[in-house]
Amino acid sequence: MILIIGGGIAGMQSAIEVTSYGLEAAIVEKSPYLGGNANFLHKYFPSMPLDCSVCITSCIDMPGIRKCFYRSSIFSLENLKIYTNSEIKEIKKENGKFKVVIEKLPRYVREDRCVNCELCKDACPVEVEDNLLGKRKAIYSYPQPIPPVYTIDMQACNKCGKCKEVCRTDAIDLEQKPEKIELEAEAIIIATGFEEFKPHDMVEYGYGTYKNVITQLELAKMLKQDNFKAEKVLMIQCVGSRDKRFFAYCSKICCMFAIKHAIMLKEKYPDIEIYIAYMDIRTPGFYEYWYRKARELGIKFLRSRPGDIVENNGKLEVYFENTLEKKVDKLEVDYVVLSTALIPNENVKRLAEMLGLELDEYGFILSEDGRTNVPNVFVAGLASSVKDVPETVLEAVASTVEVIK
Amino acid sequence: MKVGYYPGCSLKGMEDAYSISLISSFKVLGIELVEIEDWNCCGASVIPSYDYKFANALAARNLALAEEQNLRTIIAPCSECYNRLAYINYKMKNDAGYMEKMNKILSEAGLEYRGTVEVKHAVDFLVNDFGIDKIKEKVKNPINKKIASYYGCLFVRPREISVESAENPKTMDSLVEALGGTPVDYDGKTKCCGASLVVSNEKVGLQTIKNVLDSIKETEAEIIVTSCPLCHANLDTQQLTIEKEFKVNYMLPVMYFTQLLGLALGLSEREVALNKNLTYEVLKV
Amino acid sequence: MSEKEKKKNEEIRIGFFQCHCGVNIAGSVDVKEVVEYAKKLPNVVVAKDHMFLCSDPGRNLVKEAIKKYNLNRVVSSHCTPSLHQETFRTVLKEAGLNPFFHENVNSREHASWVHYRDKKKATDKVKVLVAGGIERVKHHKPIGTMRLKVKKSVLVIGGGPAGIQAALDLGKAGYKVYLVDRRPHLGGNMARLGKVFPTDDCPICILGKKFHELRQVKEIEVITYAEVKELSGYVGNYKVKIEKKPRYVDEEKCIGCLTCVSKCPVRVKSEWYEGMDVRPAIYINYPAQFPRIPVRDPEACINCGVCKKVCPADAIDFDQKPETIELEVGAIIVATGYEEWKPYAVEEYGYGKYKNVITQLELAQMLNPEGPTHGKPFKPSDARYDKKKRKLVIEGEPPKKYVFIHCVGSRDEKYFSYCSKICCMYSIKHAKMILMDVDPNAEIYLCYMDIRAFSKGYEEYYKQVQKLGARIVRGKPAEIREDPKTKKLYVKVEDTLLGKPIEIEADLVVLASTLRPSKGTKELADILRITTGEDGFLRELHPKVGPVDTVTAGIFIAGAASGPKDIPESVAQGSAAAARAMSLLGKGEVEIILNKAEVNQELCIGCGICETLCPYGAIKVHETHLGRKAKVSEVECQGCGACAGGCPTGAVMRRNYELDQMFAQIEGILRSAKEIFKDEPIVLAFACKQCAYAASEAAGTSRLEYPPNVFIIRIPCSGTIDIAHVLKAFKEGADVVYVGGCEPGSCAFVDGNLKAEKRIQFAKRLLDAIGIGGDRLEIFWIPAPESMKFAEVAKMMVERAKKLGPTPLRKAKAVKEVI
Amino acid sequence: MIAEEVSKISGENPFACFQCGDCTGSCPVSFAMDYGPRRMIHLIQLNLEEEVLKANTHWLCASCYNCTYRCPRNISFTRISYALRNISVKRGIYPNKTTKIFYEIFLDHMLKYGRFNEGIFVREFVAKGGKGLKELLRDINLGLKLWKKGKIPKDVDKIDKLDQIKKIYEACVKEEKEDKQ
Repeated sequence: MILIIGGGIAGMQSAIEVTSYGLEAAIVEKSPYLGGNANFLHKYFPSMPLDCSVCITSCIDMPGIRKCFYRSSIFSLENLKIYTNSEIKEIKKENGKFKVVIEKLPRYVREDRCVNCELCKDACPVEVEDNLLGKRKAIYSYPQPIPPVYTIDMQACNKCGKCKEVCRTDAIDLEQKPEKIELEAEAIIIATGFEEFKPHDMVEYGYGTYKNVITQLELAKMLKQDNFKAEKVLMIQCVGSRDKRFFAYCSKICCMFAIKHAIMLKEKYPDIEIYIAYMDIRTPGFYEYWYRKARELGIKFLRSRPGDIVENNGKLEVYFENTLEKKVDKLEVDYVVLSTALIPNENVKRLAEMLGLELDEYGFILSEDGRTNVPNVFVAGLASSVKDVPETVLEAVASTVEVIK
Repeated sequence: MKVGYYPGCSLKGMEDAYSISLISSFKVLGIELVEIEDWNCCGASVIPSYDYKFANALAARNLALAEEQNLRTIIAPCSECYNRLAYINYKMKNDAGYMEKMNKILSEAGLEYRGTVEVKHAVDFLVNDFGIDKIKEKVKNPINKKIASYYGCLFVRPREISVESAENPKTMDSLVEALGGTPVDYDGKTKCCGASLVVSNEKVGLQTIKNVLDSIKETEAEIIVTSCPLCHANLDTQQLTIEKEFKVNYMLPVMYFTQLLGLALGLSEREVALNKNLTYEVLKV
Repeated sequence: MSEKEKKKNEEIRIGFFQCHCGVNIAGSVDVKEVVEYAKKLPNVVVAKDHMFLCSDPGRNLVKEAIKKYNLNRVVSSHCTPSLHQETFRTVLKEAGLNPFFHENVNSREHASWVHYRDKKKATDKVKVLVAGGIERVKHHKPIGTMRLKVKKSVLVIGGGPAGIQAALDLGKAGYKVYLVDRRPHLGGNMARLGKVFPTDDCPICILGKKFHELRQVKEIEVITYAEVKELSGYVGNYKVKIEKKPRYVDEEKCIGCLTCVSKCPVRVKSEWYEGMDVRPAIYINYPAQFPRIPVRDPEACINCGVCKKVCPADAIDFDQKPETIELEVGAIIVATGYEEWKPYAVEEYGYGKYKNVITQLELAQMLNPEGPTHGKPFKPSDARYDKKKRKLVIEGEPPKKYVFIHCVGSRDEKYFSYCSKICCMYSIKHAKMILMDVDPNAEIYLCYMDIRAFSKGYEEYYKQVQKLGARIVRGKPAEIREDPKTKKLYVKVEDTLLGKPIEIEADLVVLASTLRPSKGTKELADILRITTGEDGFLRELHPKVGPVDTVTAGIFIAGAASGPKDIPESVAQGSAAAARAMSLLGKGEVEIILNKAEVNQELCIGCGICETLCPYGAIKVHETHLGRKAKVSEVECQGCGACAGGCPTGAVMRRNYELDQMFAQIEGILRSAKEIFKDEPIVLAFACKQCAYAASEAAGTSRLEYPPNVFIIRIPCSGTIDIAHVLKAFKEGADVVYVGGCEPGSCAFVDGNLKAEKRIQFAKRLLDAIGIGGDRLEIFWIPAPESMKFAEVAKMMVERAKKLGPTPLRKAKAVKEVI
Repeated sequence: MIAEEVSKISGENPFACFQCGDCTGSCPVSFAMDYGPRRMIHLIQLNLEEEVLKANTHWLCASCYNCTYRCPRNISFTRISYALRNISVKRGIYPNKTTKIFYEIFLDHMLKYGRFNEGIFVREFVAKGGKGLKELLRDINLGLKLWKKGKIPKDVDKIDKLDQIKKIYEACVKEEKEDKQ
């Protein structure tokens, strides 16, 4: 049995690969649904035209052809168990095997009964703001969710029982309790993915202070919900990355990230003015075509690292040196989007302690060809370094070789 | 052999030495030049600066006339004319939308261009179409001198109309070699002569010409050959001004490649209007 | 209806099941009315509805009904087939029926979700779709599966880091591996480097370790100096012909003493060292080479016979001939790598004209400790071949001032518009090597446009070279001038941060030239029937979901053959390709569902059109005793149906999308639509399931409304479309017909969409000619995520139908057979 | 928007430029320019119309196409220069009096003769004050030489179908107006 920690793209791809050899596998995902950050990224480079973010895994009859999670085969893989809403509590090594205790938190909806019919959602009277999904009810699910069932957010729920009334499959179970599950794994694949650095500490950009200073991931979310309106936008690259004060490494995919968003905005609103402040545009290989396209569409690139942002009458004033003009300048924009550093998931540290994994100075897992310093513990995806989706998929496939060895 | 001919204003004006030598030397080679009837100015660099579209339409008119007069190939000896005509010809042939746009304007004057004409520079025609070997056969007085071929810009650039590399052109050198001369290699071969800057911004213009002359001077060449009236005027006519302005001494005789060709083919200096060059006297020294 | 057909129809017993999907369907569709409507249709034995058909009770309902009513056909009406078609096919299978006797009507994404404001219209639409489905299912035929034995052996082409990794992974897992390289040895370009970034490891040491492993694994057979010439067969069972070039040294006998090499009197330029050194006529390329067997260059050889004389093993054989090796393998991994472009074309830099302008790979040879000067750079203008010593001697001072130029040929529309990805890093690496190992006082200028140091540890590496004192100039140099006497070079560049042109003096100018797919990549791609992109590199199936797969099943790509890559990425790709090959071959057999093309031998006239249409070479015309007939290789066929759409006699068909099945569905839909929608315009759409149909599903999920009188038929690829389908639709009374396909370049079946476009253009002219009007037919590119576009197109086509009015055919009392 | 105006006239997309500076390094007259071609394009990208039109860059461009030939993004600054001059001329902006006189005479010849008459030009140029006294005195010597060599033509060279030129000109002017509306 192979335990896969994290149900994002790397985890899902690993699961598909591992099970294709007839091995047993289990995914443990801490959020209620699979997909990881992919659920919120809206659209993906590098395929042209952009793929939708949920089109990312394979299907049964034609492996390799683009398919949605929605139409995914992952749920029907016989050798795969999926534990969502679950956390790793304990890992012990015994006789060359890993004894793992996971805690499955209550969803308050029975996965075996819910048919994702939406009746409960319509009945629920509580509405809350979710920082990733926007407005949602206390009983909610993701778009095209895996598993295709609802979840109750108990912190928001007022226990009115309306959902229970309307549910025709009797799936609501408000009394559900956390469940302890014990697993025995021969190998572990860590696919915990990344988080976006929130630059509260970079006072000069006023993130957290000014409402319209946002991060790329926040922009992606707004684009997905289609509620982004602006006339002038400035994107700032390398916020927190390539910066000795925070993270000295280059986050690799933020240039493409920003260019992708800029192109999407420009194609949707041709009159929008978009500036990208950069030090070096890093669009290696065939990504260069995207850079060219962005330039040709009239997105303006400023070689600069803005120094200061001030809010004035609802507009943001950005002070910067245009290094190609050797001139200090000021720009007034509606939104500033920060391409912040991508950093390892917070859970990595805890896992590392449990397993005795070596981490690098930034908290990424040290690895070689997907192997870590601990035998039979492997890593896939952004847990070891920043990667784009193709590389993540590639690594997930490649590390299977190590696993089955 | 008959071939269409677009002389351009300069060859009809100050630089008639070029057209005289062109016609006479081509005659020796058995090439008859048929002038496009009622051709108009190509617009040079001034009309495009004034109104880009009008300038392009002017060039297109000449192409339409050539087509109407059944001239399949036309030779433009002036690099500026060649550049304007060849580029518009290229653009119209390769961009159907542009062809339509231009024809809409031409139709106001009762003209149409369908894209059947080929525009060639005189050097290109001579070397690549007529053939170096045929010229070699007819050389009577080999010019045994070190000769710097000056190509200028507009014959080799932009890429769309150039028949050879702009960084390392060869056609004129191969012609020089065929006529018995020794071609010299230098950096300024395709550096700009300053074009009409001498008129619009004299200071910069003269500096640019000087750069070219300096780089030729280094090679110890004895003669400069040119293939464009503007280059010629700048290097020849302005050489004296520069010598005065910058207190330098070049003493570099400049002649058209057609003049060199004519001399090699056995024509007299008068037949190729050599005395019309301002640096003619230098040659005598 | 003939007696025979009648009888056949009577035997057909259809069960119809309508799902409520909670309120998702029942909320805006009167399910009871639909059930009543279905009950009245011919051959329907039973019609029922259920709250959640996909749930266990729902599935049981179907299963029991099949048994109870002795059903032999099932139509279920619920969500889109992409979601639950498989579910109900499985139900049929469990109930003992062939799964393909099922038809899925999409009453959610195509009706209840998009017409939720108008319950009547939504119900009407479902009825029409149900009529189509019931008519269609009558013509369904059983489709079987096929099990295919596969060979547990793999051919790996290319012995660089990617190929070696793939071979080792496979070999260690017990697969037979043939590792083929066209060079006389393995190692690829990696073996030519002195160090690799960002760890500054020694590549020869890494390779040495790998070579050792290669020798240990018995399953790996290394075939060097050989090229793939021919391929036949199909996934799991490929037959490959390989030509082994004569080495003139017997590989079995040679003991690798290299006496022949040291005694050979000839010296010619060494290709391996990029002309930076000389080699004998019988030579090895590098000391640690594997296999350590020399090769004789017959063109350079003066046939003096010294080598023969000195060879202690009698291994030299001047009469060796090319040899053809035939292999049988289950899968192939292509790892042919890259080569450096020689930038003669960028004339302003004078490469080839000025001796001291070299490329980074050439500099790498100078910096290679194993190389000609043991890691000491020199000015090529100082190098001279000494006839006596029979080697290259360097006279003069080593270079002091270097200018490195990035992006030579790459990121340049005139040459190659892609970025070569790793040149920034190896330029930095070389600068670092010079400053650390050769001369800390060297002046090195890096002229760049963007420094692309993006992967783990790269940015830090860049910082190191800055600290070492390399001078970083942002600007693309315009031209280089050489002083003919001193051979010094002058590089003119605008320092864009300074805002003015400067001139830098240099002893050596090093160009970071473009990386190109290695020579022969295109030819190999043609042999293997895989595709290359515009840029000449091999094309992966999909950058995200199939980064090492190709359009041909069982053939994988790895490493820089599919685009510039650094070594870690190449190695990862090698592993990934090995993993993909193993998961394909691991079970020893593959099961193939035969929903593919088939040829009716009676109808086939052997015209061969299908053969030209198939992007996979899966259909071929053979000579048979009945004359020339086409035949489908079911294992190679991918089921796109492009052949069927183009067959003039209807002999070729795509199973489950056969002409009578499609006709029945068209007829069913339109007959019912004319009856129910009466005078309203009727629009029929054929949607490719990869894109346009997926877009229609997305439109459903997003509740995008469009007029209800658009009826969508799902096809495997827009290339499946047949002009007959279109004509049939018009004949049955459609006012407007359109086809939705994938955008050019993104067709899952290479170019089915373009084939469809051609057919539609032709059909438009045909319609013009017969008086129906080409305006009534269109083709659109509707990518999967573009639900908005889907809705928009639907609206537009209904508007057009309104504008054009009913077709003449619809008004006509009797329609002449047009087909 | 200056960028769009330029793009419309020249057919070039200034936004495609990624600021490598190859053009400026290649330009034979960049030494005398306010901004090199690269910075000029950058200013156009940033839509700084005033600064763009104030610069002497496009007036100094000798239209040698060296930048065009080498540009990695296939942009022609030469054609952009032409476009900038077009825009300037329409707004009555000239770098100096000489250029203005030069252009006006040239256009006049175009419409009056269909060709450019150098002999008449020299006369008109001097008469309109195209040359200062100092240069004039210096050039008298040169003029005499040219005259002696028979290089100054006396005849007027004129085409037959002048109306065609006029009609073409009017068509261009008309289109321009329509475009504006």
